[in-house]
Amino acid sequence: MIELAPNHKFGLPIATPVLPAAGVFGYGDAYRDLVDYRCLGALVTHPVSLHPRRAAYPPRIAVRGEHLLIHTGHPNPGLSAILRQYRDLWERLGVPVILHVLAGTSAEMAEVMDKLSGETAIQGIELGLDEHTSVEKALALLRSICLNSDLPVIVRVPFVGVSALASPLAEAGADALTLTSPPRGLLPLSEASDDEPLPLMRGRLYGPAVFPLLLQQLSYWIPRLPVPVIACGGITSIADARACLALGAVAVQLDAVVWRHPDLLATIAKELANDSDNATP
Amino acid sequence: MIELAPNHKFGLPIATPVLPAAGVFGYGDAYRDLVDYRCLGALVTHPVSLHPRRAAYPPRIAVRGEHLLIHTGHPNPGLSAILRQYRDLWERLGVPVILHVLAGTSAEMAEVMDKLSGETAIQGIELGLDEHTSVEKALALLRSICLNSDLPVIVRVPFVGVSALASPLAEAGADALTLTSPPRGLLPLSEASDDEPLPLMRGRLYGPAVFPLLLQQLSYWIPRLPVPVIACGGITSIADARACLALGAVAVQLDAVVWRHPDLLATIAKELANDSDNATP
Amino acid sequence: MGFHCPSLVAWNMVSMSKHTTAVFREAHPEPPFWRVRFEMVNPPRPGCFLLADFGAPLREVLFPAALHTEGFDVLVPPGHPVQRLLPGESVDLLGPFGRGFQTEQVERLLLVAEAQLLSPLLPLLEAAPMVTLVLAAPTRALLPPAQRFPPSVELHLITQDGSVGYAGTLETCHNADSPLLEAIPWADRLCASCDPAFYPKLARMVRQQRLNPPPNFAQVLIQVAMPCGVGACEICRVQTVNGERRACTDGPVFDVLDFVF
Amino acid sequence: MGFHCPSLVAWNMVSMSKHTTAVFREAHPEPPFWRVRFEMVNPPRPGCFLLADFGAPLREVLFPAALHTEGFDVLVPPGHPVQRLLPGESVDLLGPFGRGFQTEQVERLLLVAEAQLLSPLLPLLEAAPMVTLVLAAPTRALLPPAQRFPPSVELHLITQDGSVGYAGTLETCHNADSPLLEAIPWADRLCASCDPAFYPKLARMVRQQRLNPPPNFAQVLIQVAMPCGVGACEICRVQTVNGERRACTDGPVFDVLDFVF
Ligand SMILES: Cc1cc2nc3c(=O)[nH]c(=O)nc-3n(C[C@H](O)[C@H](O)[C@H](O)COP(=O)(O)OP(=O)(O)OC[C@H]3O[C@@H](n4cnc5c(N)ncnc54)[C@H](O)[C@@H]3O)c2cc1C
Ligand SMILES: Cc1cc2nc3c(=O)[nH]c(=O)nc-3n(C[C@H](O)[C@H](O)[C@H](O)COP(=O)(O)OP(=O)(O)OC[C@H]3O[C@@H](n4cnc5c(N)ncnc54)[C@H](O)[C@@H]3O)c2cc1C
Ligand SMILES: Cc1cc2nc3c(=O)[nH]c(=O)nc-3n(C[C@H](O)[C@H](O)[C@H](O)COP(=O)(O)O)c2cc1C
Ligand SMILES: Cc1cc2nc3c(=O)[nH]c(=O)nc-3n(C[C@H](O)[C@H](O)[C@H](O)COP(=O)(O)O)c2cc1C
Ligand code: FES
Ligand code: FES
Repeated sequence: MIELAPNHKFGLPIATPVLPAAGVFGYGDAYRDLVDYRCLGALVTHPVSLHPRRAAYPPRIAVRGEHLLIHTGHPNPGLSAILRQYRDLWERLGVPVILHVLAGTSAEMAEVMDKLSGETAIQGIELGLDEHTSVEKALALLRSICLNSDLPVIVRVPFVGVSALASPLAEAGADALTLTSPPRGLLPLSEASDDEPLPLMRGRLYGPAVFPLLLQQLSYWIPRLPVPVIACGGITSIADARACLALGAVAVQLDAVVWRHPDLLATIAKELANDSDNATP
Repeated sequence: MIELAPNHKFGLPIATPVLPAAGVFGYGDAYRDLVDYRCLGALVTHPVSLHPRRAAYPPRIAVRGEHLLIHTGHPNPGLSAILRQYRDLWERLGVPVILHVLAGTSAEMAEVMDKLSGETAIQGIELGLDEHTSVEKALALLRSICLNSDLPVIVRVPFVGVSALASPLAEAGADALTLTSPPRGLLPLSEASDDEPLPLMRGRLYGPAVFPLLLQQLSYWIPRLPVPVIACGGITSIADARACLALGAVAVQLDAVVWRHPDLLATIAKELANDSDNATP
Repeated sequence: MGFHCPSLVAWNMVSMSKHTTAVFREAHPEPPFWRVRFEMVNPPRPGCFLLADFGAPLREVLFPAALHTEGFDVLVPPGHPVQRLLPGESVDLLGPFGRGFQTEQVERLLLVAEAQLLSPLLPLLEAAPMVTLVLAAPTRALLPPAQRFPPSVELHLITQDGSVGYAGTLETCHNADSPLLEAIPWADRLCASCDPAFYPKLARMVRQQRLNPPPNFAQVLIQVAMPCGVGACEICRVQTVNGERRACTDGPVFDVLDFVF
Repeated sequence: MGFHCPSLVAWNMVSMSKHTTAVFREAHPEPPFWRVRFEMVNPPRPGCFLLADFGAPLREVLFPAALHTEGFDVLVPPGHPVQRLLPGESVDLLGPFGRGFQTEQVERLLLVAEAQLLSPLLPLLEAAPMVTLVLAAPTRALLPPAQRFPPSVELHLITQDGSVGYAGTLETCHNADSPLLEAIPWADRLCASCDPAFYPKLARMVRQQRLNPPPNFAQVLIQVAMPCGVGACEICRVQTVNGERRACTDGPVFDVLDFVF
């Protein structure tokens, strides 16, 4: 087993170091006919907020070469509806469930944790942060979780915020960090003309070019952080996953590539299990 | 004409808004059989340092899909040798010459400016900064140029440093900013194995996926900066160039795409000239 | 940090039933498209879809344009990546996905389409004893030739410039003499493939002509980006009277009354 | 912010003489490679190169493996993107670039190559009245069949496992009976295509056998990444006794004495 939360009183052990990234895999039933969930170290859910959130206005996706710009607004029916709908499934799933939580304020976060108290279907929290979240706000959200819940907490750190946030969050009690959320990008939706303002789409950037940016961050930050790091961003092959683990990441999250190759989750999990079997004497 | 340095006493007018990025185009003779230099707004030279610099140890380039990771060490024979070899060419070139300068300290920078005094072949300086340059160091380098030279100064801002550096540099007297230097990435050179440490290559990331990251920065920063912004990063088509100008950039720099399509410099310059002719009454 | 996976062997035993392949057979021009034939064991029903991996970062949504016992056809634009396939080569597919058209026990089937979105309705051309197709395009040249359709289909054309058929658009088919308005009372099922912006208007026309249309009387296909196909990405959400729904799992065929706002 | 470009019309009039095209003719297997024929007006001389755009982010370096009056051949590995070209299709090229092999007025030409780097030397097989080729590979199966070479060429094989010819590597060819050491005194020109790490050693062998070899007696080709081909990117720099040089403009063929450190 791999321990995602070695400093936590209960811990968060996972059987394989391969997870889906929040937002690409739904809540646990979407891929039932395509992925054997037993290959997953854990289910990381779609982002969930206290209150329902509606989808962003379209377009929500643009393609640039090998890359995607995505902007959903993180729609979800709100925590209560999600728990009602998925609690039973999660109990039966056979892998730990990590709830990815969005919240604008620490009061909101406290309410979220309140609703989760006594909930046995969830084994961990992944906190999502906005791109330019300040250190103060990030710490306040983390504190609100820790005060109001016993669950281990992973924080997913925004791409541009690693320098500012990673160390303070680790020192303030985050059990693990996911590096990183996708970088934010902007693309024109059609050609520029002199008459009208250029229609633009803002979104998160996904694709293989994110991977070298991720590795750069991992190589600098893993040796400097006292907590486990989960790697996320542009991982599209077993070689990519191996490189992350070689740099010291405890696990990897696959993002948009899952939509194209759902079987990659199991393929990578199997290969890494083989590596690990060969390595242990 | 487009004015790159509207607040400078002499200015730095350019005839077309298309430039090569520092490091992709040599010093002014490399592309003589492939590019009509009159299509360029200016020549931006390969990075030049006071003392000679040697090439980085190979490998210096890696390909990941549509993207390149490059790491040259910015080799160059040093400022005096460059001036000796290219001064006459630059005088005859017919377009302004912007010298891209690297310097580790402000004393070194002062020596560079000293050697440039009275030099009529150069119309502007572009200051290169390292990825994690502090605000203090960046301002010291800029001040060293301004104190020791009359030339207009463009600062090329590192990808991760825009938030910290752009405003202070503009307020401290930079005549224009180039946004941005390429982001730094890291790639494994072969597959990870348990026995040896993973061989890695660190370098600058080039390719079309950098463009949405650039546009995001341009859209946020151009309205907030009191100086002209030159766009650089992953621009690979006329549509990309138009989008940068539509967001308010005064000019674009093309980077590694020039090696594949040197004719793109002229193609984009012509199309933008047509746009501009159609727009002016 | 070693780990063992107790269920390693068992993983392969679960049926991963939605990952499949089709064999490319042949392609021939059918202007302005190419008709491409694939062999496949369980091709999607009309209005359902497959996600095909043609090498792009997103899989491509394929709606069958014709169904055969041994496979299906799709229509693709010229220059499409299928042109690089060799006959006999297989294509990696996910699916079939989605809720398709229901046309069982229908006698009088009314099909409504904009020409460039027609292809998912083509498998329905002989799905009922009587079929009427109302087909709209900006101009005659953008309509497929009439002889492409089975002679049993009653064809009503609408062109914006009046170059053939009724002069106007689907949106302006309010007049009593418009082919769409005339056909709605006749039909016992309507299946449409149009710009979704038209569906609220279509819902009003249906309400106006049928007073209390039964559920699913008018079934409308929504073509949007569907990256995952299984309800995981939330990119395909569409607004309905019952709140947001996913095109991939709740659709892509919806009851038009879902769009009466 | 309008601007006018006074010289707009004039731009097209400058001769952009290094941007060119070649027409793909045909390809056939020549294990372990494919031989690909292009038509082109001024093909590169031996040791010079072209940069071909096959759709990747970097152009590919092409060294001619054979020269014809109307074009040239290259050897590429199986699965190379040229397999997607149709005969008659043209390929976008930059070049020819670089300083090639000089073999004018040579009587006794010695060619030295590792098998997988041989192809740029192939145009020299009949460049002199007497040609000797010393060819090294780890094992016999990695050598091209002897009958591929013109009968006039004297062939000396070296295999690491001794499966054919001299047992050893180019690096271990010190013994007086080694085919390489024997041939150096005989030759009046040596052209090599090997791993650059071998060249300092080769330089010592040449010095040892020839005492004062004339400049350019031994010419060695360096194959490194060359993104721009024109001296603009500084990625192709190699260390020589005279300081750093660019493979693309100062080479890719160098005097082996440049590597006596
Ligand atoms: C201090 C600061 C510095 C900045 N510097 C730069 C810069 O250097 N370059 C640049 O390009 N832009 C910069 N920005 C702008 C920033 O990146 C956004 O573009 C800007 O905040 C507007 O974003 P948006 O409207 O697209 O909203 P979004 O960023 O899309 O977010 C909208 C809303 O969603 C919330 N949200 C999003 N994700 C989460 C989550 N996981 N959990 C909880 N809430 C979430 C946000 O709080 C916000 O209320 C800066 C912004 C700030 C505040
Ligand atoms: C305050 C700080 C915060 C950091 N935060 C992070 C982080 O969040 N994530 C991360 O991945 N890494 C971070 N780093 C590490 C940083 O990005 C580099 O990886 C680190 O500096 C080592 O780089 P390098 O040895 O590859 O040398 P390079 O970065 O390759 O540079 C080597 C030398 O070249 C000089 N140089 C380079 N370019 C220029 C130029 N244009 N002009 C003048 N000199 C130049 C440098 O000064 C230096 O002496 C941080 C470093 C510092 C100092
Ligand atoms: C969690 C979250 C994620 C979002 N993701 C994107 C995105 O990827 N791209 C984008 O342009 N807007 C994004 N938005 C912005 C929303 O579409 C919408 O503009 C914003 O939510 C309105 O502000 P509010 O909901 O915080 O009040 C996001 C918003 C939130 C809260
Ligand atoms: C301007 C400059 C650019 C460099 N670019 C890269 C690079 O892209 N990738 C990299 O791994 N190292 C890069 N290096 C690091 C050098 O290869 C070498 O490691 C470094 O120069 C040694 O330190 P020093 O020369 O500053 O003393 C660069 C160095 C400098 C100074
Ligand atoms: S396509 Fe992903 S949720 Fe519908
Ligand atoms: S290939 Fe660019 S300098 Fe030689």
